[in-house]
Amino acid sequence: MVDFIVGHFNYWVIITLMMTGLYVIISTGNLVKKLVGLGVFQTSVFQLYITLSKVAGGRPPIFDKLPGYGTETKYGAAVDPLLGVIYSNPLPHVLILTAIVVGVSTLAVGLALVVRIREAYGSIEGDDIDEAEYKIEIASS
Amino acid sequence: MNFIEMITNAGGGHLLANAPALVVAIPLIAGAVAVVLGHGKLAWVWSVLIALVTFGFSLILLQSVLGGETITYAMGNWPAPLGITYHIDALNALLISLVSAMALLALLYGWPMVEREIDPKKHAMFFGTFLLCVGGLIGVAIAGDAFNVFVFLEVSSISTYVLVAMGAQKNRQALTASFNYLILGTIGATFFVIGVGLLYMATGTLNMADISRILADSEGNRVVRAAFAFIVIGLGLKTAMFPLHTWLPNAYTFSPSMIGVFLASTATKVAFYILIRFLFSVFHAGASFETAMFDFVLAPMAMVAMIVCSVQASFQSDVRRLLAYSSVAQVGYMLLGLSLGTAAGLAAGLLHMFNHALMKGALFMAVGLAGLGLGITRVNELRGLGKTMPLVAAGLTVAGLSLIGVPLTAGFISKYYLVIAVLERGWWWAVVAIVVSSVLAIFYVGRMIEAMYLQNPPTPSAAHESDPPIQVRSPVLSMAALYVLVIGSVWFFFDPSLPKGLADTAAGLLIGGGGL
Amino acid sequence: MGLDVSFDIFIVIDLIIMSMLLVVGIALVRLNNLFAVVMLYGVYSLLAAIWFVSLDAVDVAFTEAAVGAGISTVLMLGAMLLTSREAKPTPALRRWLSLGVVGVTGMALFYATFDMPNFGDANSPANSYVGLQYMYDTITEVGVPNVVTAILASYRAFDTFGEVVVVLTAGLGVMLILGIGTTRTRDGESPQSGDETTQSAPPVTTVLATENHHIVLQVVAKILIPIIVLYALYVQFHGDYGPGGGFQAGVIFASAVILYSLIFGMDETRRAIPAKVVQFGTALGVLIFGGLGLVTIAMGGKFLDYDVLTAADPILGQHVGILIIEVGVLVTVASVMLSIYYGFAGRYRELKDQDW
Amino acid sequence: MIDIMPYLEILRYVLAGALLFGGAVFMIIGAVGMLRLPDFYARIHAAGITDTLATVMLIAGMMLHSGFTQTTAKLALVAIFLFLTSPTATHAVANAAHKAGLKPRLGKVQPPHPRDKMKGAK
Repeated sequence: MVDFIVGHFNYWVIITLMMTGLYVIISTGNLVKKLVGLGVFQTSVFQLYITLSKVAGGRPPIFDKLPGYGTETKYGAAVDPLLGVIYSNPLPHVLILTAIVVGVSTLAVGLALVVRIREAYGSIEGDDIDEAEYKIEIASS
Repeated sequence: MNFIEMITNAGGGHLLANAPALVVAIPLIAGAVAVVLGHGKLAWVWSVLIALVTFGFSLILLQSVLGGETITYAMGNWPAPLGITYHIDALNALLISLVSAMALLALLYGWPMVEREIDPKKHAMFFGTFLLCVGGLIGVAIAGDAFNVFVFLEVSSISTYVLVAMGAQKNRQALTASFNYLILGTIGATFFVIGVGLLYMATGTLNMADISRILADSEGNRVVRAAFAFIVIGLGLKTAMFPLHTWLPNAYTFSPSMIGVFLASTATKVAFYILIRFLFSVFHAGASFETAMFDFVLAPMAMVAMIVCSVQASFQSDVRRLLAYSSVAQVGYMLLGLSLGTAAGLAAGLLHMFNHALMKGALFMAVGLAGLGLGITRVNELRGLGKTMPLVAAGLTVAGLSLIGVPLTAGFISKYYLVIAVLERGWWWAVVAIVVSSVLAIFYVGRMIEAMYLQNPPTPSAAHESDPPIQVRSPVLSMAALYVLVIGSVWFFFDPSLPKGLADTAAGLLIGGGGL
Repeated sequence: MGLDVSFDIFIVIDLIIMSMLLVVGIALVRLNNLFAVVMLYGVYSLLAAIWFVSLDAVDVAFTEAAVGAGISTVLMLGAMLLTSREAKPTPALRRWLSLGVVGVTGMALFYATFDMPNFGDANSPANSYVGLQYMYDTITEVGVPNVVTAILASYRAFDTFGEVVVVLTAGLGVMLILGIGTTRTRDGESPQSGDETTQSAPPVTTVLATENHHIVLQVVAKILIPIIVLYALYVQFHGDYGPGGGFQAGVIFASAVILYSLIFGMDETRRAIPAKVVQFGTALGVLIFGGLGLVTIAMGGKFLDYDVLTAADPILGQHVGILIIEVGVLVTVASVMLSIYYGFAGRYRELKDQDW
Repeated sequence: MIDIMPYLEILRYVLAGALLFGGAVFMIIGAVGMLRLPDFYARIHAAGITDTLATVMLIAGMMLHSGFTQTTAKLALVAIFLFLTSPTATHAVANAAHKAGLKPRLGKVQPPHPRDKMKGAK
């Protein structure tokens, strides 16, 4: 039981964090805060991947010394042949590196849009913007 | 290696063998080149050229999978689970050709619109972004690796947000439309990433074929089910599945005309394709959990979309928004086909996807041309278009009839097959939904046709004296692009063998054994 | 499977950081002052980065610190300065609706956790299949000690290509939406004080630079900026052997230029690195990366198959290939970060004291 | 002759521990100061402790702990970098506050904050 709780605690916290981010995105009408929520949401997803990649007693997946290549030997578990060390799983790290970059790209475009929206409407509150558009719609028809 | 050898290598079958990589890489690299070019018209010519080359490569791919073969291409020559692979079969070869053909047509169509709607200083970057979007969409359609799908989904999505926002010069609402699209699209993409992460957690691999193989061996557990739900919702957002479609109407309405054409005929289709790929190839449609999801979630939602969004379309005053709501309704038809879970249903859904791309592309083109010539944005402003712009009005009418599903148009064929597939499953109530939705389509398309042919053109008022109201310029290339699609919408009624054959082959592959 | 002692201590650290993340996350929901929200986002990212280090994901931590706590926070602050300071509180109805949506989503994930592997499990499918295979194969096939770099730049290089294209798209997007290299004041904004200054207000950075208050900053910056650039190059070329690579180096390089611009003014910066060069750079990186792919095809391999680059020694080919694409990543990332900065900075009106 | 090396080694670890502990204590003092001190300019002093003294002690402790390795060299570089940047950052913050017209709290009676005043008016 304790093993189960300790082994799954991270997931529960990460899920809570994800939902915090999602809640901010959905609930707030402020466009900048929405983007902050998006950032938190995405960062928590990154955490889900990274927590997955951890191996107990592991080290970062970087070899200290590069053994001579070209040998045919295959090693047992993920152990450095020279040092006998366990390494964590590198694949999720790579995926998340990519995802972080994608996240910041989205954020940059989103913020640029926010700046333009503020220039066009004088507000960054979703409700105010909807109201302004609604007034125009009523006036034109 | 000497130079001559390189040329011969590059010129021969080697180039064709690398077509899967090139069909994605060429638009992406060319997008960067377009930015460097700087000059607007030059960038346009370059983009047309690239779209042509891309279309050529996609035809090569289509040619080689016509018989039901599949091609697997290993990026960087790394074998499957380690490296990223591309996977091409009848299903996505059709889609790749569709995207590249629509890119070409949209570009041919779009120059006069872009010239008018976009700041000349931004033309080069605009076309660059457009090419990146094309590359991203093809990249999604061709990928055989779950995470690679995400990366290219984001390439296409981010460029789409930007392209939609470029409509701001016309109407500031493009900005909010783009922002809402960005928020919902990113939530969708993030849900998809969560799903992929859960799949990776359960299987330890990202290669779609490999995931499929491992899932087939093991009993699905709770992680896999959650992954399924997240992927369906994430891709549902991108496909504009019914309650998740709220970003679509504004994004289509306020984007620049050329972008509206391209998005309406490709973006949701690619998302729909990848949804099918995940539902049928990666997960296995036979599992009881999935069947329940199909019967009790997807099918009802599809029918609600078909009816509710058709009603909404009927009440729109803006032509493009009307078409956008109709698009959500049409996505409902495709999802209905998918949710049947049978080969016939899937084939009908795919066929409808193809036909809908043709007719919706044509409709948006016609509306864009009317907007260019006469500044039309509303349905009641269409009055008398049959006299002022007869060719555009004719194109609009034919495509509109195809949207209703009138015989002699391609829209009839796909609806016919859909009804047959639905009856095979015994879902008579779904037939009712199809009929109701089609009647509603008669209503909203009828409004446009009635305005165009039965009402008189507005007499030029004093305010518009300076504009030439009758002798509107209709750019030749744009008209040609429109008529390619219009003729296509009729042609595929008489000879639906190409899309029908591919859809059948694809459906057979998917239902048969995963198809990866 | 028993856990060893070091892992127990590690779990304690993990619990502490996780609780801190939770506190920050909840504070984010409750606050409506945007300045506080943005700063807390920076804190959140930094905490996440620390947590990533404790989970052996050093490359990810590096990037998260540079991007999440660095660039993202700066961009948000910039956007906030151009917009407003306070968010409206959420109406109750929307709060409950959102809570419902979030609750359902959370339950779906929570339900899935019962079949998830234990934290740190070496035998979970994720850690024992493909991920493990990379650890075996990297030595003989790529020959780069940093396995993350090997996967990023060789095994999954096409993902990285897509990533660079995403960055380019973002750069193009900001340039298209905000423009680049133009300084303009906000129109339609009622100037509350000093009507004469708003007409031709120089960017805020110029205003700062002309004040002699900044002599300390200028002296220190002159010492630091070369060091920062040097460090960027170290991160770039040491990426094979330790955490780092083109992306992190690009961000660091861009931050050096941004620091320069903050202290010496936007005009000086534009003179040093003109907007045209930045725009060209955004495309150049993708051209280098994609060009290498086309070259490998021309040399008879597949797209981004570095083995063919040098006929005799595939490992050498891998090294050359990784080196070249990392340069491509560096160029595009640095240029795009700068173009985004130029785009935002070009929009600044003069900052008044009451704005702070 | 007594072999002094083992004792030096022990001393090294003891010193390192002491430095690390001292650094941690100063960190906490700084943090408490940030929370408890009355106004901005006073708080900067507390922040200054965490920025300079505490950090330098921590780094020195870590340098001693890691011995004569590459890590020590890197830590030394970090220390130099912090030595330059921390005071500058504090200076910049104080300068910005000064320029923004923030007045230090001098007497016992604090004038109401403009924001609170507005709240009272409503």
